Amino acid sequence: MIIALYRILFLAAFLAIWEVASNAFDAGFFISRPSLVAASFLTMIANGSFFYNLSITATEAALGFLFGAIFGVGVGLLLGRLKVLADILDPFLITFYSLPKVALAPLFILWFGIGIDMKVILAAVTVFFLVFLNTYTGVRSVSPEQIAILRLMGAGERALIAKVIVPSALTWVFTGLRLSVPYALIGAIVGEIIAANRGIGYVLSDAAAQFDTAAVFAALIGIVVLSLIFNGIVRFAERALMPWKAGEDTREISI
Amino acid sequence: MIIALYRILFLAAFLAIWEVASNAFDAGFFISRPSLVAASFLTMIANGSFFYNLSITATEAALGFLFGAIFGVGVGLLLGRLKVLADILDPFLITFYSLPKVALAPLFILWFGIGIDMKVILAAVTVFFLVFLNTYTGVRSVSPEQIAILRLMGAGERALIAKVIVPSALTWVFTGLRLSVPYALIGAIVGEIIAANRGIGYVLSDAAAQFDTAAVFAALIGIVVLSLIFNGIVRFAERALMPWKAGEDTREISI
Amino acid sequence: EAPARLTIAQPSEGFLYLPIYAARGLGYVQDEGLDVEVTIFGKGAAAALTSVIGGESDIYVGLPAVPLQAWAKGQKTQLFAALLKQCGSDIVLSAEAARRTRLSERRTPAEKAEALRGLKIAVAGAGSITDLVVRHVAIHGGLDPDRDLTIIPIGGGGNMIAAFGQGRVDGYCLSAPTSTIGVVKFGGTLLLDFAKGEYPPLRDFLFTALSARPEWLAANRGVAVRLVRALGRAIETMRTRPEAARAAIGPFYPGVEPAVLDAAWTQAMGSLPTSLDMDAGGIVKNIDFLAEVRSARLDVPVAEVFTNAIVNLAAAPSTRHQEPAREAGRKE
Amino acid sequence: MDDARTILAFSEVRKSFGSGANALPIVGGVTFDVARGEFITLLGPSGCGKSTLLNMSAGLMQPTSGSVSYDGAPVRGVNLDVGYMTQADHLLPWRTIAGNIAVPLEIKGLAKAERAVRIEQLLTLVGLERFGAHYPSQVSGGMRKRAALARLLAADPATLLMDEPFSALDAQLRLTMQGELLRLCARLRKTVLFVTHDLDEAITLADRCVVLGARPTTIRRIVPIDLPRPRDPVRLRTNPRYQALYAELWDLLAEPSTTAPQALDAPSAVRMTGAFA
Amino acid sequence: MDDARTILAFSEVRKSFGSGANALPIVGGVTFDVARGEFITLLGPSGCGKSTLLNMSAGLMQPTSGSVSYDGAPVRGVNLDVGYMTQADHLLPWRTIAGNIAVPLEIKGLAKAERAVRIEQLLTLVGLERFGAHYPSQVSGGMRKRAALARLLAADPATLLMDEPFSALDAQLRLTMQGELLRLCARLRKTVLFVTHDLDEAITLADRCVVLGARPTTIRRIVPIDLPRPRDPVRLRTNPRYQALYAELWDLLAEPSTTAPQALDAPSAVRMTGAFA
Ligand SMILES: Nc1ncnc2c1ncn2[C@@H]1O[C@H](COP(=O)(O)OP(=O)(O)OP(=O)(O)O)[C@@H](O)[C@H]1O
Ligand SMILES: Nc1ncnc2c1ncn2[C@@H]1O[C@H](COP(=O)(O)OP(=O)(O)OP(=O)(O)O)[C@@H](O)[C@H]1O
Ligand SMILES: [Mg+2]
Ligand SMILES: [Mg+2]
Repeated sequence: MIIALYRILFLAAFLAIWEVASNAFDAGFFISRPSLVAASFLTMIANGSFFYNLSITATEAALGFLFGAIFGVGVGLLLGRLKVLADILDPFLITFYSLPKVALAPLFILWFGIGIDMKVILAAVTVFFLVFLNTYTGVRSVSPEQIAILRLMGAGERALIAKVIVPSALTWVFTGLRLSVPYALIGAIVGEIIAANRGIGYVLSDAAAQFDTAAVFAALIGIVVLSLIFNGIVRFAERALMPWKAGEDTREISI
Repeated sequence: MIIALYRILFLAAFLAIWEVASNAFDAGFFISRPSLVAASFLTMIANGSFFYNLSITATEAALGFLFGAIFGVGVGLLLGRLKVLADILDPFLITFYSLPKVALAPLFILWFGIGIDMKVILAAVTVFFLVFLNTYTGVRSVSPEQIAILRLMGAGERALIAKVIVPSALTWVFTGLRLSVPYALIGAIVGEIIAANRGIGYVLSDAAAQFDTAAVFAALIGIVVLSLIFNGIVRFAERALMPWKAGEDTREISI
Repeated sequence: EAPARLTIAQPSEGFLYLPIYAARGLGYVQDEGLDVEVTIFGKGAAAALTSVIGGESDIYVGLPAVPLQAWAKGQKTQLFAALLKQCGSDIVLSAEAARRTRLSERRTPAEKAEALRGLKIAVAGAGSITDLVVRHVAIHGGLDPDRDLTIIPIGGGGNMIAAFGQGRVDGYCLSAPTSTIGVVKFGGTLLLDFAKGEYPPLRDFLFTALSARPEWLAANRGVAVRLVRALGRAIETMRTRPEAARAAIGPFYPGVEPAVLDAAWTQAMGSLPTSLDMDAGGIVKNIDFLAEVRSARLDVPVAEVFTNAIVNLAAAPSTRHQEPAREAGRKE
Repeated sequence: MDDARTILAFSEVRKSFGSGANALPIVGGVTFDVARGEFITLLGPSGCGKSTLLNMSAGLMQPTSGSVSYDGAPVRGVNLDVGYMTQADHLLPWRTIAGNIAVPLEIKGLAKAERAVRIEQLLTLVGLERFGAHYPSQVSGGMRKRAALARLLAADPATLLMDEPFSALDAQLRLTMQGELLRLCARLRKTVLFVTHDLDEAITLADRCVVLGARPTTIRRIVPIDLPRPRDPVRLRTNPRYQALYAELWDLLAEPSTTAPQALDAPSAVRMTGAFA
Repeated sequence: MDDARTILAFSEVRKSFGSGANALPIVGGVTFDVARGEFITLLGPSGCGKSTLLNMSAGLMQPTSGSVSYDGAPVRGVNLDVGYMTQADHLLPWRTIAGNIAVPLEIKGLAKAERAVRIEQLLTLVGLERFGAHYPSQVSGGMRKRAALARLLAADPATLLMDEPFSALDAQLRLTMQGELLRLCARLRKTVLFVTHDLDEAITLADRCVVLGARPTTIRRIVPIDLPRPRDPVRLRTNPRYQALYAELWDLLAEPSTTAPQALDAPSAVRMTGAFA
């Protein structure tokens, strides 16, 4: 409650400063102003273009997130368990991760076209590494004692993963997932900027090309809202999958 | 040893496949071929443009990484300790993080110009959140028992942070740092693509515009090498700051 | 009959693609039974052309120098219609820079070009059209583009205006309406008025053209012809009924003040092509242009890189759409 | 009760965990005072709330009702006058044994050289001279407990809360450590609240022994240990008064709970039948 | 030695930790055999290597020299025939107590309903009926140990390695649990290697008691416990043979190490002087 109140205060202050600054410095051309952004936003909603484009980007980002997350967790688990393989592949993964995707735009176009696949793959690639490295570190941080205990009970690799490694690395995995939510969106949007004729990234670059700053900010609102929604979903999943953390903040600790 | 051998084998296989595929599919225009890339690379080194541009990008990325890391760790510690503040700021941080920097390029130029500052800030902003969220999660994962124990010994907030929170969250912090090494570079390069007439990002987009694929890949090699060097530095720091993890992989566990 | 689908790869947005906007805005594309999808490639012409080479898009629209470079590297796409035969990227200098360089006192193109000395000029991207144009002008003025002035690739129009408005650059090079904004809103001056042919080396320069893979052209001749016919009709309307065409452009630029758009429009009217066909001269100028700014000459067979077959077919009388056919024919 | 000598006072302390219908009452009304310099041992069945009482004394938990006062004032927040050796050792895994012992010394602001001397003394005291440079994961369970003991003593608090500190030590070492502790308390007049499951230990060390019942826990009896000091742990065992006390405590603990028999932890023979199918 | 009845054989087992100049010899040559169905208790000073011997029997460590054989073959890798209740409880914090006990049952592939029944029995056996739904962080130290015991019994291994399993339990519960364990072993002929610091426990349970010396550890003596079974833990204490055994073990443990006096953990009176400055 009190938190929501502060948030609202914070938001209101931000908007007020924006509006005032925009007027004071006559910077409307560059930073627009909240009232204009709101108007532009409502127009976009009214003519349906907002939800149409947003849904496209949301689909791309969600698919990219899903694939990236699945591969990230999968490869993270695999390499976390096979340290030697991880050591061998390490420089190649860093290499792969370090390549600026923007610079590879022509290759992406060539291999994956300019349709939805390209954006999904771009988003997935971006998500992959964030999830992978966090999962990997999580798996490497699992207490070797707990693994030994389970081994002694006759646990095979599958039981180990299901009963110790995944639960123990879950905080790590979810941090990776939360880190990558915005990157899934950014990946999709970069894809749309590279080549698009629809999607919120297209709206964004189109508006920018026409110097329609209010529309740029309206599109940004869309992106942020998507991001917050995705984030909420990830948090929900996190809470559902880690019941033992429920109430941890309020629980009295005994030592 | 054996690992280095496998890495070399892996690299050799990759290069061989690249060379063969490039010939077989007559795809030199799109993917060039290792021999041409090497030639282009040597030319760049010979005429000095490689190291000149690389050093510019390296400086930008390093500064950006430094600032982003310092703020990321700082804010992560602060919010990790002040849960209420973190809850209030949470949606704003996500908002801030979710904004695609590419779309905000005009604002970046408006506020930070087109010099090195802009690239440093872009890199720092990208690094910040990755480091922040990992640090934050790390601080929140510190065992409350250990905090209570230290409290009972009369530890104030400073002693707590120095003796429990930082050492305990260090794995998290370093994962954040390793995650953000490539992003520091990518941030600097995106900055250079936005506005620059030097730096490896400039070399990259110039080469791409001329369909000089070999030069594009040569520039990418530079980026990757930088990334591997930065990564090595971070790993070194990680090992130096966590002596208790030394030999953990080879240590016999007693349970 | 379902409309034929057609995808166009367009590297950026601006008045150098004016006939495309007009043909879409006036509904001529639909009249020809085409369903055109325009994809904007925010990362430049190379990416746009790559999508055509890779078969993802059908037609590239933009500077012919880009497909020529690709041709020289073995990736053949053929130019088949001209949309702009003047340099469409303007160099805008700030009032302060114009004063400092005494631009108003300079007379010949070479003198004016020399005014770039010591200035910081923003261009779209490294190796982009605008980069090349500024380099070409600088060389014409006897300058070394890498030493005597600072050329900064800065991305799109928004970035340029932001940097220009803040005085972070002395000038920039881009097509209308970005160039017009600098003039109208920020008191800038055009270094050279390309539209009026003030710069001889780029007079009758093939600046915007359509290009596609020869196989695609062979297989989709009818579709290409219909597109060219719609574009010809649009150019005709722009010339004969400018206010109608102007009205059709408006919706593409909702964020630009009408006054600015009007000014841009007026300037653009001066550089409308009289016909969509090409000649070797326009191509050679592109090759010369590239040779001058990059110290290497493209090795391409000039006669093969373009074809007027489509334009000619579009000009021929046809049963459907009598009127556009007649108009195109008149241009012959 | 509000005697000037009283340092720690439990007054009608009740404690439940969980809330609403899930609330599980653990401590069901405990009242007793600890005098300054007194050595109290706490005995009681596993899970009856001994650690919980210590946690409340340290200010890590608040009682659900009633109050815990220290030095006249109710304990709110962390009680900085007490040192707490917890049931689990809670050593910091990123510090060596010596580094762990250094923590309270660093907090107190001792100079480096002084710290080194003190750490050396403490390591010797608990018999870990050769293991100062080992990490906690590299020493045995008993050694970890001794390191935690050394850390407690390094903090040098006025009141010691000790939760089964010697349970992981062998019999000989346990006696040595008991002797050390007794000497220390005698010299420095420390107040001690000491949880143990070992009756010998409970008698040897205590001025009074508090015997707790099963959940919801109340005090069964407070047994004053009227044996002369100084005491020799080994020789004491042949003392008839000692043996009588031992028997009394044993019976107290063995007596089935009168208040809530169903909450008794010890499984009855009936319930156990067939457990190993 | 290579008797068919031998299930676990230590032969000249030596173990050092660390390498090169830093190598610290812990176990200095231990040889003894455990017969199938035998109950062995291990006694020895803290840090002498008792847990290390269990770790080697479980295959979690390899001896530096010598060999540990199980059922005729040297132990390599994890020994799946043994169940190991470790000194620390190592419960999985993300599973409730019941969930923790379920782990070995899940691994064995028991159906859900069967599991529930078995878990219920085991919870009852260790007196945790009401705490199945609690997380390990919500129960007391002794209850955690009992949960670990229930988990060990759920796995139902042929050989049990138990490292101070009852040290955190109160005296009464300890006796109950000892009785349970004895009955279980008698019925199912389990082999047990049991580490304890409690001499009463060591005698009550064992067929033979292995007394270890200080580091580098060798066997001081293997004491056969020739008391008739079934044994009643409480009544046993008045048995004179029991008392003689107790005295023998006590003396064995108290006797100063002849091999390496400087490696003795117990602090000498001299060294301790002045530790509390
Ligand atoms: N944080 C908590 N949340 C819920 N219940 C708790 C919590 N801490 C302790 N309890 C419950 O309180 C009871 C007493 O716990 P406590 O640790 O005080 O027992 P104890 O007397 O120290 O037992 P032991 O001798 O086994 O250490 C237990 O039944 C336990 O389940
Ligand atoms: N992983 C390890 N690395 C280095 N030294 C170790 C390791 N594990 C055990 N040790 C050393 O081996 C010795 C014996 O340890 P162990 O845990 O076997 O003792 P223990 O007899 O079980 O003692 P306790 O009764 O205190 O549990 C200790 O001195 C310890 O320092
Ligand atoms: Mg306890
Ligand atoms: Mg041990």
